[in-house]
Amino acid sequence: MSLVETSIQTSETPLGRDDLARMVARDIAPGSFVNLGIGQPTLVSNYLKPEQNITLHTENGMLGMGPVATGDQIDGDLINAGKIAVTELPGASYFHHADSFAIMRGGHLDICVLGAFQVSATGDLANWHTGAPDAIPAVGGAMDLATGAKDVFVMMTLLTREGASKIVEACTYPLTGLGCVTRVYTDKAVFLTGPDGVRVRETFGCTLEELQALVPVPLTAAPAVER
Amino acid sequence: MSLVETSIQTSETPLGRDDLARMVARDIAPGSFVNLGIGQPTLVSNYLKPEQNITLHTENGMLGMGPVATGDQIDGDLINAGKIAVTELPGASYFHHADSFAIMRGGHLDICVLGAFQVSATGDLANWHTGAPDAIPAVGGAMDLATGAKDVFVMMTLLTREGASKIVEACTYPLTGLGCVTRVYTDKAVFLTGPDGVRVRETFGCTLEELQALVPVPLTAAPAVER
Amino acid sequence: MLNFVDTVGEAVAAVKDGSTVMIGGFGNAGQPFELIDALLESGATDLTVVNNNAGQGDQGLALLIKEGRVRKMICSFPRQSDSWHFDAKYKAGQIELELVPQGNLAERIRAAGAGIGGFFTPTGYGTMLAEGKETRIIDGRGQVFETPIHADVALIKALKADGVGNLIYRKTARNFGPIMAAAAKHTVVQVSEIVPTGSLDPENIVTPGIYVNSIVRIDSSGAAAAGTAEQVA
Amino acid sequence: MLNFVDTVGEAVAAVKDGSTVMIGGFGNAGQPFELIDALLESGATDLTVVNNNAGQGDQGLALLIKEGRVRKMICSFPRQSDSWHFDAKYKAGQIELELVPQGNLAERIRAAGAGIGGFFTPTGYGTMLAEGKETRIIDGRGQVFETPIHADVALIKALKADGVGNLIYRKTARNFGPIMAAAAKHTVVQVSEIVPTGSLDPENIVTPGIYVNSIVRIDSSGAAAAGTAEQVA
Repeated sequence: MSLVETSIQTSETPLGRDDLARMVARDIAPGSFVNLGIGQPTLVSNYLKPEQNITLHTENGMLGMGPVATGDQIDGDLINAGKIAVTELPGASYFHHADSFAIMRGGHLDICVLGAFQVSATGDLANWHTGAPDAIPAVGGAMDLATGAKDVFVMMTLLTREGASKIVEACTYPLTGLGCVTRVYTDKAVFLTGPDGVRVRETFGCTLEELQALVPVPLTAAPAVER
Repeated sequence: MSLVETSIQTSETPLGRDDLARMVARDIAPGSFVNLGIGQPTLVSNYLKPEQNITLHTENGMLGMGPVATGDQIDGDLINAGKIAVTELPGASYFHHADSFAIMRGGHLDICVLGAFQVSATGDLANWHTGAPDAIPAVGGAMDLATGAKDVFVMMTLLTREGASKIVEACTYPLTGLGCVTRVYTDKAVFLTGPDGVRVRETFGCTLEELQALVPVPLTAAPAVER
Repeated sequence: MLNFVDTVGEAVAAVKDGSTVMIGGFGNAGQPFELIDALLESGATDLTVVNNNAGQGDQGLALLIKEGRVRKMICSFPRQSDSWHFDAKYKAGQIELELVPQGNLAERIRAAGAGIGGFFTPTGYGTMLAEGKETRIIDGRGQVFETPIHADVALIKALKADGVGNLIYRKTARNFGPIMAAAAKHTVVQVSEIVPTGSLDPENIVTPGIYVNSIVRIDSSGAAAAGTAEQVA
Repeated sequence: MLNFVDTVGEAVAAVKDGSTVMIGGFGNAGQPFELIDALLESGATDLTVVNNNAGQGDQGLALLIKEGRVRKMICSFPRQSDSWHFDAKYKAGQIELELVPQGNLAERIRAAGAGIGGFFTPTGYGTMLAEGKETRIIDGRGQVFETPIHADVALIKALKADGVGNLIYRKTARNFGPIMAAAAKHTVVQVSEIVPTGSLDPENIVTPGIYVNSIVRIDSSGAAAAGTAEQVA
């Protein structure tokens, strides 16, 4: 197997969560409608710039969500999907749950950013259930977001605490959606996933060869145009 | 065949359109939500009394429709399903077409009143298409009303111009809905239709025997409790 | 037929043993806390409850579950840091769980109100939540057949009602209220204010009064506030 | 991406030969007359048009049909006292008609916007409009399988837009506008007024800007009014 280009290392060290969030924010096209999942993806909102003109959707019934509320801004009737008090920006709108999920399921969101346990080489996503027999399953809106958004970005560490790759040939955890992930942002690299296999856009603190040693699926350098 | 009770003639003469509309209006239970079809059923609104507290629905997106607009009241943005300018009563609401038909199709209207070409002994309705091969078909909301309302009342003359009964064993015109009609108001009698066959609530200007001679399905007098 | 009632007890009297009850709210926003408390008080049991979650902490729905009144939960996210009463009942095998992706939950409730017999959706296709369900490929996408969720009674919270039962909501507290109101045979609403008919703009009504059966006003202290409806209706 | 355009010609440029075009309105209420006139002017042909009716008199959609631009109509009520252009084309076999019960039309348009692959409805069961369609009995009722209606472009009319494309409508002119906006890949709206972002109450937005692509203001004389969007957006 030839990895071809190895000049795609763009950082001397792995990226921290905030650096990764900043990168995701930078990569979102101006004017996009975006849903940020609970947890690490929420950090992205800290790095969106006003001139990007991004509109945030929250599945509990709002477009035009603003930053987390503080002090007197806190209003129990204005929360995000993580049940955190948030604020409303000019141009916001409210709607009921079926209308809100119609926005997601009808393919109207440009991007959703989600956390994950595993992503497969063909973009299958596992992010809702460990599959442990005694675990209480809870899915929320994960399957709707994974299935409905035009692009699904995943943010996660590349390796589990035990050192196993979360990019896998086939997910062993219960699936959230099939072939839905288009891009995976990790501390060690950005991966583009899809029917053509896994391409690496850039690496952080490792070469493509070193990355390949960690990931059990064939990697290729993405063509320059996709970087 | 025994017709049993013949003492159900309540008028010496057949009823005119306005008398019939007055009777339908009187029969609508207080507090009902009602849709009045285009044509003869629209007359019913002239005889609804304020104390009945009836709310009228129009399928083009409104509850709380008031009387036909006159003079300065006429507003091109406020029309009924017959495209006639109407008015708005206190407590009215507007909604889009899918929400409006959800009211009808979800079984939330108590009564709709429709015209008909034919009604079968089991309550099948034919009211949208003559079936003539060169006719341009047009259905509008007829099938949704027939299928969705809790009770479907039909208003029509009993006989065609050629003297044929419009209450039939089985409809020969294309159907609007199966087994949906619960009551038929005609100039000569009020019929209750359903799985038990056709029962006659009252007759106008004829006896039950005379009515039976006109109608090709077995008639029985409705039990007093249903009159 | 619409009724304005004076107490939350009267409001929830429509819930019987064995009823399916939809309860509005997402997190605390839009949760009809006072109606849930009245339901607990009423003693109704063997309930199927439809809610996005399965109760939190030691209040409301969590207490209904703790007291063994809930036979089955239909929800999207039962597991929360403080959902200990549900967790205990579930692990003990004393409560049934139908886990539904949140968008399917919303769309299935909407389908019930709109008279839809069932629908195909890509959500959940190829996952364990579609196991045993009918599937088909439509326009190249795998889709799952989902059925409407009807209820006997819905308990929801709105901001204001007028004299004919039209409702408006507040911010993200709207969430499941409008679709549950349409999906239930009998809809009970707690509101902060009852205003005269005609004072809400017809353009801005979110739930038309046709979907509402009982209204009770809860004042800001949480107590049912009697005697207002007649004056304004 | 949202654009405020100065002319109705720019607004309808998204319609290409062969496009499926949804046109809002029920009777004259909510009909985007100026956009339809611009579509006629554009010369786009071989269109599939989705509208409740099939044109009236000698204006708008009726003229599009008369000029042979419409290959197929999807509508519920083509036959009207003054639908002579449709009538003539239909009797000459020069236009295809898909006749859809009005509630199915609305629900199929809504399904397209909401990502539903198809649904079962009792409407039309046992009638000639269900011939050839899949049916099944659900909860004892015969039901018919209906599929979503997608469109390339929607042309609709609203009362006001703000700078991010949020729309409000007026009275029964709302009708098909909100569901068509969601069902089309590209939604074009003519409005009477463009107002500053933030001046519409978020509780009262009927169509969120996510569904809107092009907005043109038509002043009360019917002419496109240029140069307002930048000042307020």
